[in-house]
Amino acid sequence: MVNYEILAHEEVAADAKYIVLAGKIAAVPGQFLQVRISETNDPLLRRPLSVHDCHENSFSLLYRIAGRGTAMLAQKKTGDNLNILGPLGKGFPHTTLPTALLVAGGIGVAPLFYLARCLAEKGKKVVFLFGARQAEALYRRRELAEIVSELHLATDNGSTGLHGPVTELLESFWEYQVKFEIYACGPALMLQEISRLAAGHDRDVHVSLETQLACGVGACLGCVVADRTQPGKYFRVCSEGPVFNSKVVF
Amino acid sequence: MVNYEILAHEEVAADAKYIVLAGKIAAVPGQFLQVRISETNDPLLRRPLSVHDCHENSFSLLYRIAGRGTAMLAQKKTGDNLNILGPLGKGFPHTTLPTALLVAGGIGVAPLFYLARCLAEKGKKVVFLFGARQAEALYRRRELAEIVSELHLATDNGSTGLHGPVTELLESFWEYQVKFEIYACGPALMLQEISRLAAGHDRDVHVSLETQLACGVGACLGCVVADRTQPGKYFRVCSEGPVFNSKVVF
Amino acid sequence: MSKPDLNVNIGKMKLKNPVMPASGCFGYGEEYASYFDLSRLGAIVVKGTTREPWPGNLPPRLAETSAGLLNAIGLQNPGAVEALAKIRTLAHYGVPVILNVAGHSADDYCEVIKFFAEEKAVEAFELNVSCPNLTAGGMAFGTDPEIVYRLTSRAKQLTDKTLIVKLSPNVTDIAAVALAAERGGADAVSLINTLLGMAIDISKKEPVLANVTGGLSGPAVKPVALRMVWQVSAAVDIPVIGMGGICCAADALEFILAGASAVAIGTALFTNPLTCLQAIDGITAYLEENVVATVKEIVGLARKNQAQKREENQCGKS
Amino acid sequence: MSKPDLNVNIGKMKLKNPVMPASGCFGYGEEYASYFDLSRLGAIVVKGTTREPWPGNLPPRLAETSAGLLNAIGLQNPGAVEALAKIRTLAHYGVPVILNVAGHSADDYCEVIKFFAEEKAVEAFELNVSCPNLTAGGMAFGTDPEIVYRLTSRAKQLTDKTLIVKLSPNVTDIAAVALAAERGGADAVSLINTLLGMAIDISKKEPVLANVTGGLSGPAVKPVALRMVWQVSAAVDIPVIGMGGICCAADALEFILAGASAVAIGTALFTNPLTCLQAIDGITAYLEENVVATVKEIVGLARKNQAQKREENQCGKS
Ligand SMILES: Cc1cc2nc3c(=O)[nH]c(=O)nc-3n(C[C@H](O)[C@H](O)[C@H](O)COP(=O)(O)OP(=O)(O)OC[C@H]3O[C@@H](n4cnc5c(N)ncnc54)[C@H](O)[C@@H]3O)c2cc1C
Ligand SMILES: Cc1cc2nc3c(=O)[nH]c(=O)nc-3n(C[C@H](O)[C@H](O)[C@H](O)COP(=O)(O)OP(=O)(O)OC[C@H]3O[C@@H](n4cnc5c(N)ncnc54)[C@H](O)[C@@H]3O)c2cc1C
Ligand SMILES: Cc1cc2nc3c(=O)[nH]c(=O)nc-3n(C[C@H](O)[C@H](O)[C@H](O)COP(=O)(O)O)c2cc1C
Ligand SMILES: Cc1cc2nc3c(=O)[nH]c(=O)nc-3n(C[C@H](O)[C@H](O)[C@H](O)COP(=O)(O)O)c2cc1C
Ligand code: FES
Ligand code: FES
Repeated sequence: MVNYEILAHEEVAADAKYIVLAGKIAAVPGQFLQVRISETNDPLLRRPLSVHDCHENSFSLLYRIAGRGTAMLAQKKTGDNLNILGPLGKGFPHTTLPTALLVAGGIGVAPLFYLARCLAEKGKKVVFLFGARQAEALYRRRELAEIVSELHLATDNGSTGLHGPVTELLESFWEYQVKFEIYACGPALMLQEISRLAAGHDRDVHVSLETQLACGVGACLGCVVADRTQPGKYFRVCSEGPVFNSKVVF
Repeated sequence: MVNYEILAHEEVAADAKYIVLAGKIAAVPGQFLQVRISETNDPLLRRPLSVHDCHENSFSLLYRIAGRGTAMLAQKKTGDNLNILGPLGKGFPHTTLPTALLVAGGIGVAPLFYLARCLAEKGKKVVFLFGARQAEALYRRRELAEIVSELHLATDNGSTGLHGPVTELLESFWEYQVKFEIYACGPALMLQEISRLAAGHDRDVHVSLETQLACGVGACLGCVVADRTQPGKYFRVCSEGPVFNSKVVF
Repeated sequence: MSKPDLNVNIGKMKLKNPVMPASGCFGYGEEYASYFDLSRLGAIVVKGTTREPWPGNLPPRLAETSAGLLNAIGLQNPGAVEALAKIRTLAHYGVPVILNVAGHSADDYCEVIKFFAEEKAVEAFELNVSCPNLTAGGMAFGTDPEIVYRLTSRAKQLTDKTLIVKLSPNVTDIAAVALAAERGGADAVSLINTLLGMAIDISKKEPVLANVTGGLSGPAVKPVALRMVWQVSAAVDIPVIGMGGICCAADALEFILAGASAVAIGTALFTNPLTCLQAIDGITAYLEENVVATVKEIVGLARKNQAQKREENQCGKS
Repeated sequence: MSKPDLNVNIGKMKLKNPVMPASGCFGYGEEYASYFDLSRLGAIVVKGTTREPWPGNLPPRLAETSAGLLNAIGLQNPGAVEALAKIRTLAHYGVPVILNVAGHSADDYCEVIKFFAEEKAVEAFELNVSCPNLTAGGMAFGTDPEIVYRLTSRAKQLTDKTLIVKLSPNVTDIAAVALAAERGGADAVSLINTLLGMAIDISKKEPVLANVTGGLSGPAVKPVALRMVWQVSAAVDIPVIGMGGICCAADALEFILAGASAVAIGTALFTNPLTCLQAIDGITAYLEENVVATVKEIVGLARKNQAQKREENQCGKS
């Protein structure tokens, strides 16, 4: 639980903001932070936000204004402090393969951005498939383009890139000659579809899930998803995830 | 229920702030405003603050940071809006006498400041007795000095003015030759003492009371004080007050 | 598409929309009349009224809590005669007036009903058998189904007007009390009244309220109120008026989807006197967005959806 | 002046201070061990534990409400064998461990107690007869004083360890249930467990929780919890462990002044894992400011002050 000063807080779209905080955190890609929104009891719970990027003396978050809590967060100003618990959870697993395919849907880009940077810095080839409803929701795609090897875009309304779901972009890659690791984050339905497609090609995907959290540290058992391999067993998204192998959760 | 923009928001002491709002309100001295502190449900209730002063296109509040709500209010910045219900309540009654004695204890100066200005503008002689724990809590006494005919100070620690309670300042005035009206606002014990002293000289005092409010408009019956003249009867501080004749409430 | 139909019926009352202020939070209407047009309300519920004037409890009567309010007003009211005068001035709004009836004993309640029985200005009685700031033999009146049954039957014999019984949430089994009211002849039940609570002043080292305990209302209690509306509307066949912590249209819709035919708004008025109007407008907008013609269609819809889902799951399992 | 004495006794347990985490909000301690030094706690209360592993309810299990949290975990736990292994790792903190015991039937509870009866790592049992997310014959276990009495007596015969009964707030008369527990041989009662509540998703038009209803906790429930601690501590002679919405030292002190000998903190940990420590420090500071030597002296002080005030008023009147 540490207070971090807000160095910058910018709109990246009408419904999303990017926030830079002063300080060092030891986070691996895929981990998240529990952000306190208010010092009062309403909203009561912290809000989980992924580590979006990390630098020497600062780190950043990217969030969509989804409801009351994030709307209140959007009001915070440069110089204000943000009380944060974390980094929490298990991040994306390492890969020994030279190529990684990252698939983001909308705000799902949040944790994948940091993953992309880390993989690129390790010399991996990063192919990034990024889909959203419309061009505006392809958050921070310009900054992303500078990091990744390939960036393929798709929008539901065709305003940018492929006119269709991001999963269509995937198709050509199944025939790819080289082996590659797949990481995905986005709406539950998108993750489910990717997992289904991947399973068809006997591949698994590292998916980052979102559920309602309370404690964020594994103590309350509130955030669970079913373990598909063991009936009656559950995983805690906050502490055993938020990243899971698609085969065990879908 | 109107939003007013904050034009200025200044510290007047370590524990008190002065806030100027843009807009016109039709308030008489002694009336108060129900100020919304938060858009969330915590704190739930509005906070009552007296009209401290009124100008052509602005008005002001003076408040002590007494707890959580006022502490949150103190965080608001110039340019922010304040949602306000009011003016509410009955103000100080008019006087036909040429002289008025105003007695304030600490933050009790809040409504009396505006009363002093209005009485002075009507050509009345305004004698102001102002007491507090220490000099710092004689809030806005310099601005007050410019309005009133006489300003007498008292502090519990002797740091300014008389070393003693403000009620001691009163003593010399009972022998005063001219008739005068008495208005008072401050801690309950101070008001009680003034009322007792005044009653001893067969005088009454217009006292402004504070109780915990909810609705602020007379609907909930939560804010009552006992009517000393009729057992089992109560006055609503918010709508039948906050100003009462000392004889009926003490 | 034409405007959605917000009409609901509660007993013999026809309300043009399902939103009303909650008793005790709206006096006899006069205080809020300058804030908005009362004729837009579905109904007006006035303060708990007794035959003779009641002084109420000693102050302090209020304490703010996290997202809640404790009150121990103790049913201060001017008595039936003065209440009637005030209620008559509401007639020109053309909105049904519901009289919240209070007393110490069954006889007390009956006296009030007799007094207003022939009075056109009052369309319905709401028997407040649940005020936590009063006790009858140690335990609040409305916690015993048998007593509620008997009081309701007696009241029913005294009047043809719509009879509503307001239930206490301070019970193990609220559905049992609701069923007792229904059996006694109630045309509707309303719930919840306040939850019994308290606060302590740690610097004075004594209870904040002179009455020691008070009734908790406001958003803090909404989850409990909603659960009780869900349970009661499953148990009874008469309409349910839901309340407890409603602050906006979304809250009101939760109650309606849970099974309430109408809703009442109390504590939220203190923060925002326009809450009732905003709830009416918000319900209208919701029906339009969801292409639903009448509010009646969504009463209890969450229960129906839930039952369907459960059935599907059961099928899947077997 | 020397440091105030924060010791309290609960049954055979000697706690060095009256603050502990609440069951189900602290797992088996392991998750919070990296956030603060667990040895500073008065006691550690672990998750509700059954003889065999329990899967718990389907998700979604959580819903946030105004100043509150709804949960329907459904007592997911790894069963007695794995729980024991986890509890043994807590031994080096030197803090008494209280095992929260759960089950579907009286036999279930007894199985758990037998399993741990000779186990040094556990100093006390807390019978959770009040989980709102489980039902026994339609109504939760802990709502019937007679059942609570019988279960407590049976448990008492199986163990010499301190026996605490955790009470449900979803009852008309919590003091009656507390008295039944006392009569059955409980060394202490703890309260409150969660209030039964629910939330509805108005866009999906169905309950938010898969279990439909859930237990409400957090600051929203504090006034109700405090009132119940007040009522129960007046009724029983055994110590009361108070909980429900405690977020800071001031909240904890309200419970102690109301009559709680110790307090537990649950939901607040999710926002601030250091709440227990801050409460301990704040209680110490309060005792110093008020020049009170031991925390025991202020247990129930608000009641004593209130009784005295009432007496004075009575004298004044007569
Ligand atoms: C591990 C993790 C990492 C996350 N990382 C990010 C991120 O980097 N950027 C980002 O924009 N969002 C992220 N989210 C989602 C984010 O936490 C929610 O959008 C946020 O909590 C909503 O809060 P609110 O008060 O604004 O909305 P609320 O008013 O609480 O809810 C608005 C809507 O969002 C839903 N919701 C609430 N909480 C969650 C949740 N935890 N997960 C999913 N839906 C929720 C509600 O059911 C409701 O439909 C992450 C979630 C998790 C679990
Ligand atoms: C008609 C009226 C006019 C007022 N005018 C002013 C003013 O001009 N300037 C000013 O500084 N204050 C004024 N007050 C008092 C002010 O409303 C309270 O100080 C404020 O509501 C405290 O809110 P809080 O959240 O900061 O404190 P809380 O945390 O709510 O409480 C802090 C302390 O103040 C007490 N308190 C809470 N509400 C009230 C209340 N309504 N009256 C008295 N004590 C209370 C609490 O019991 C507690 O001891 C006025 C009160 C009334 C009723
Ligand atoms: C100040 C106050 C006074 C109340 N007086 C009454 C009353 O006279 N009769 C009654 O039946 N309910 C009374 N209630 C209960 C409300 O009508 C309502 O049932 C309860 O407050 C829950 O709704 P809310 O959370 O919207 O306020 C009162 C509530 C408050 C806050
Ligand atoms: C997520 C969660 C899980 C809980 N699990 C248990 C449990 O296993 N056994 C139990 O007796 N109480 C359980 N409780 C109830 C708490 O121990 C406590 O009684 C209640 O939450 C009120 O305290 P609080 O407001 O401080 O959280 C649980 C509460 C929460 C929020
Ligand atoms: S949020 Fe508490 S266990 Fe995951
Ligand atoms: S605050 Fe409601 S009547 Fe005065």
